[in-house]
Amino acid sequence: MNFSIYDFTSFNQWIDKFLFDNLPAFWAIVVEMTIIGLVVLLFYALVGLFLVYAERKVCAFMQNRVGPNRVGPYGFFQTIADLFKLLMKELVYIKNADRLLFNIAPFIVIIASFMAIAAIPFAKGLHAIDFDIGILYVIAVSSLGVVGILLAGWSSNNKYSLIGAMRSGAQIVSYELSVGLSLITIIILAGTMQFSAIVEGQANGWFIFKGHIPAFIAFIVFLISSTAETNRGPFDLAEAESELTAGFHTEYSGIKFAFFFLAEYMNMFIVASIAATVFWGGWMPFHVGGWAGFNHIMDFIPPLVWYFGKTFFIIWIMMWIKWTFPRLRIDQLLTLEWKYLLPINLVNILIMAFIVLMGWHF
Amino acid sequence: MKESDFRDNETLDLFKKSGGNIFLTTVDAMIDWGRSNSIWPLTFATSCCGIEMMAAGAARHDFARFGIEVYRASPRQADVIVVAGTIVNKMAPVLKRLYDQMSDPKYVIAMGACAVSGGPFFYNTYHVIRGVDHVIPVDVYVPGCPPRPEALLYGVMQLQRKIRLETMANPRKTQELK
Amino acid sequence: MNSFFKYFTDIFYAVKSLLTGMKVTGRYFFSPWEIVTQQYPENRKTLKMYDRFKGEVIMPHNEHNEHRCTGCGICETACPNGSIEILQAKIDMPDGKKKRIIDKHIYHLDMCTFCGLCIKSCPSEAIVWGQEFEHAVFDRSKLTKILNKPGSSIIKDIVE
Amino acid sequence: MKEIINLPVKNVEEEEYHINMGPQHPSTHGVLRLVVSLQGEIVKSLKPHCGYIHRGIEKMCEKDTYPQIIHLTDRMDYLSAHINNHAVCMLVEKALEVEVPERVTYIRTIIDELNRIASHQLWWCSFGMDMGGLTCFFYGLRDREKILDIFEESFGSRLLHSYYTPGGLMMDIHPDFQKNVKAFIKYFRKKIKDYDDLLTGNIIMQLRTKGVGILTKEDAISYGVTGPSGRASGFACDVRKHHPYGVYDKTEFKEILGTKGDTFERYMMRMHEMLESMKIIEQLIDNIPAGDYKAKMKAVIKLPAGEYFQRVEAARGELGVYVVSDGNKSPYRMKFRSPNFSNLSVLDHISRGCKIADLVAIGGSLDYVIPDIDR
Repeated sequence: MNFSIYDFTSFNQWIDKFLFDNLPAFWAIVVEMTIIGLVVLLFYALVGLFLVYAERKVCAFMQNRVGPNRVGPYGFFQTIADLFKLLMKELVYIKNADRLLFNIAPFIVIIASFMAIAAIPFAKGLHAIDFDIGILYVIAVSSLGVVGILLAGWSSNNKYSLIGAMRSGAQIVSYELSVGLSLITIIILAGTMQFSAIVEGQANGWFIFKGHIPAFIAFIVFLISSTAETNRGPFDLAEAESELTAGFHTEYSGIKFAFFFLAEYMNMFIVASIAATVFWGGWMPFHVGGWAGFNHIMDFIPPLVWYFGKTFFIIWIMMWIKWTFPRLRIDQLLTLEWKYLLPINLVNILIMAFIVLMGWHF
Repeated sequence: MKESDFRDNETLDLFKKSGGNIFLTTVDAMIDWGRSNSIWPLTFATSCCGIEMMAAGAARHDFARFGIEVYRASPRQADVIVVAGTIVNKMAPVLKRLYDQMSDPKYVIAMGACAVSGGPFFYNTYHVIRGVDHVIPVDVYVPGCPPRPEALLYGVMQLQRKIRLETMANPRKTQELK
Repeated sequence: MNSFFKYFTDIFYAVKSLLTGMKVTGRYFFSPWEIVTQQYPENRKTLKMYDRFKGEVIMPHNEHNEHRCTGCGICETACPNGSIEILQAKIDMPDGKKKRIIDKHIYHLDMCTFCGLCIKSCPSEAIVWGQEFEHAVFDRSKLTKILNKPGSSIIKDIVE
Repeated sequence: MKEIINLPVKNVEEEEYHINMGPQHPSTHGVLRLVVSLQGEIVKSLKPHCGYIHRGIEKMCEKDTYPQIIHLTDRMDYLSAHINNHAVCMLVEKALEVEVPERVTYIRTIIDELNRIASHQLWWCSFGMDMGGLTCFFYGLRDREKILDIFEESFGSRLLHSYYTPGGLMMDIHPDFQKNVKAFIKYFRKKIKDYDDLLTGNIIMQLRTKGVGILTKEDAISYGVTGPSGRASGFACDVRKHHPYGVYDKTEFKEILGTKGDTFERYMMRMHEMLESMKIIEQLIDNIPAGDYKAKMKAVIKLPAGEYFQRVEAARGELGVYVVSDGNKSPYRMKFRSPNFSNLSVLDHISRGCKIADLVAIGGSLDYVIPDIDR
């Protein structure tokens, strides 16, 4: 076995071979799937908990205060305490709620974000599945979450929840368009929808630099519209605290509420990692053409560090945006999408196509 | 802060004794640790004390250090209701309803003279509840008019001490005693 | 054409205003020395209230367990919300007369609004402001206090 | 089957539904209940329900002596506690024809203005929070703590001070008062730029507030909307200018009037007012005359029989105190004309046809304090 932190392909193949050698084919696949499922689940929980903690600390520093610091060093175990509490909290059943939909909704939301992780390459060879239509899959899966939100709002038998869910529906359906179009800009440049191929294509320069200004505009549009798609501030109309108390999850308590809470942060992680993969080269180190020595030093930094560094930087930008801006109104939200982001995006695709056609990109 | 530095250790000892032969297991200790370190308050303020509650959450005093900054507007997700301000007869049913809507385990801090006893409105008025404990069970009383944010933080620490006495077998024993 | 330019200038000014806002929060994020938080339970040793801080009403006693309260009841009438109750007792003086003295100076901390009228009206300066603010208790009856310590007596030279 | 077909078809466009905003709702700043009838997101009409914090303060005043009333007026509009107290104190002094020392009037004016700044800072942070910008909340309260420090050093408490008494002050100001106030003004002039950068100039905030909740001058006058909200509509209603009290007649300050009367204008009024208040303080702070901190008053204050009225400019508008005395030590009837009550009454009028989010913004810009409405 030839294992290195720079290439996980051989490691995965070794496990695969080991299982198939020792078990019948059916059971080997079952065991493989179970292992992957468990690993993704663990990863999901850890990243979710860390992001909640990070958000609290980041917003605290932006607001001139220190944030949680009494549970563990620098309050690091704060979210674990929250988790224990939410696990043990009573689940309230609403009398006139639609029981089935009310109970299913949080799971739909969390499964939607769960499925999207599968396609994301964390390092070379480290991904659950490498579709050749990876981007399409992620866009399709991430928009499933809105079904859960709509169900949650509808089934709660609460007017605030309903308004929040309807807002969220309008919001996500329209911003889906911008997310897709801004990714298409890069697909034109990359010529593929496969995540691994997109990352390989950035070996000699990230797309955000390769694609001139259109790629940068696409990145900004993607950042805005994906923030809106994850229901985060300043687009958090679905749970607008000052207007709708807690929006679509007003009636949820305990662990079901925690699912919504966690799904929000995981969605943030997913869109940030897509942005990092598509625009910033994923796990690919920072290379400058012609500087062999510099590139060589950069290669020493493991891909996982590059990947998480980029992802968390983009998450930090999203937090920065959230903790600075006031919330938009629903009509302004739609105006922003249909009057600004969409036309800009369409023109942007044209320019990008022109650049690629003329071979002007690096 | 040492245990002996706190006030009213006698009542706490009484709670401990009422537990009888139930001992805190490891699971209990873990759950209590979680509960006591993540007390999410409900955004509920009726009058002046609400401003000091806001000040306690703001940059100078920073509630968040205790992990309490997650102010939930929905009672379903809140753990503690800080009754900050006067409760009048018209408001009392609403308060009771809010308390009922909260999911267990739930705690109550009566903040300020009005919530503790009616305060300045104890005599001579016709419309004020004389102490919020006539409506809902109160865990910790924080007197003051309004109490300083530090006093509220102290009240929260008292509540944390109380939560740490809970067991799985008898989770609400500290309130049933009254 | 004019509206076409307006479209782009709008975007430009919008982005500029958003970046101005982000500059503020970003600056505070990278300047942790501007954090103003006081870490309350950790700084208890150094935390000092201002001299005039109104924490609670206390009755200072000297080393012989003597106070200055005559039990006149002026503070009781001055109090706007009845937080002070004076219970008087009668004792026999050596010259055969009966004299009223203070039995219990009951102070309801749970009702006090810290307006200061009692302290201002006290003719013999028997009660003053205490600096304590950590009053939170589990039992409301603990907040009703008797200010004169058991067995205390009045300082001799106080005249009503 | 026939009957079903003949049923009148309900017009979906006309269908309204009602939601209760409050009594416990984050944007009503307390326990106000607004019954809002909505059509989709559009507010068709709303009914404010008061009384969730009615404590009977006016009735209680009839039992209390005049010095005792002070601590109740503190608790009406707790954000402009000093200014409320000022009204009662001036009323008693006027009725008894007591001349208060000049030092007292200077100190009272400075503290009133400090209180106004503190109130507007709190308004700014809660307005930012209503708009969804949570960071505003922390910046506003951070700067407010500086004022509270000054207050606490001199008067011993942070929010409700009961510092004024009929005829003067409870005690003299702290020796460091002037120094600290000057330091605060220097500090706050720097920090108020953050407010502008973070919220005022922000495009989202401007889009959400400009042209929303327009209150015309005529409506402002007929509804009796005073204070910054009234002045935003062009209603010149500053009591400090038109019926000067304290030492306002000796100071230079502008009464800023708006023209549009929308939410943004109301927002700007308060931002300007903070600057004007700082100007007033700067003019007065070095000129506090030496002297006694209270006038000679009788031990028991009895107002001669008659009716008395005094108005002041509280942080939210014109506060009027009306007393009918029958010559006893407590008033026969006491009535407060509270600014928030009139300001709230206009909410239904100006928020019809706007969205829920606008309703929250309008409510934030009217800046009501519920205990002052219900008393």
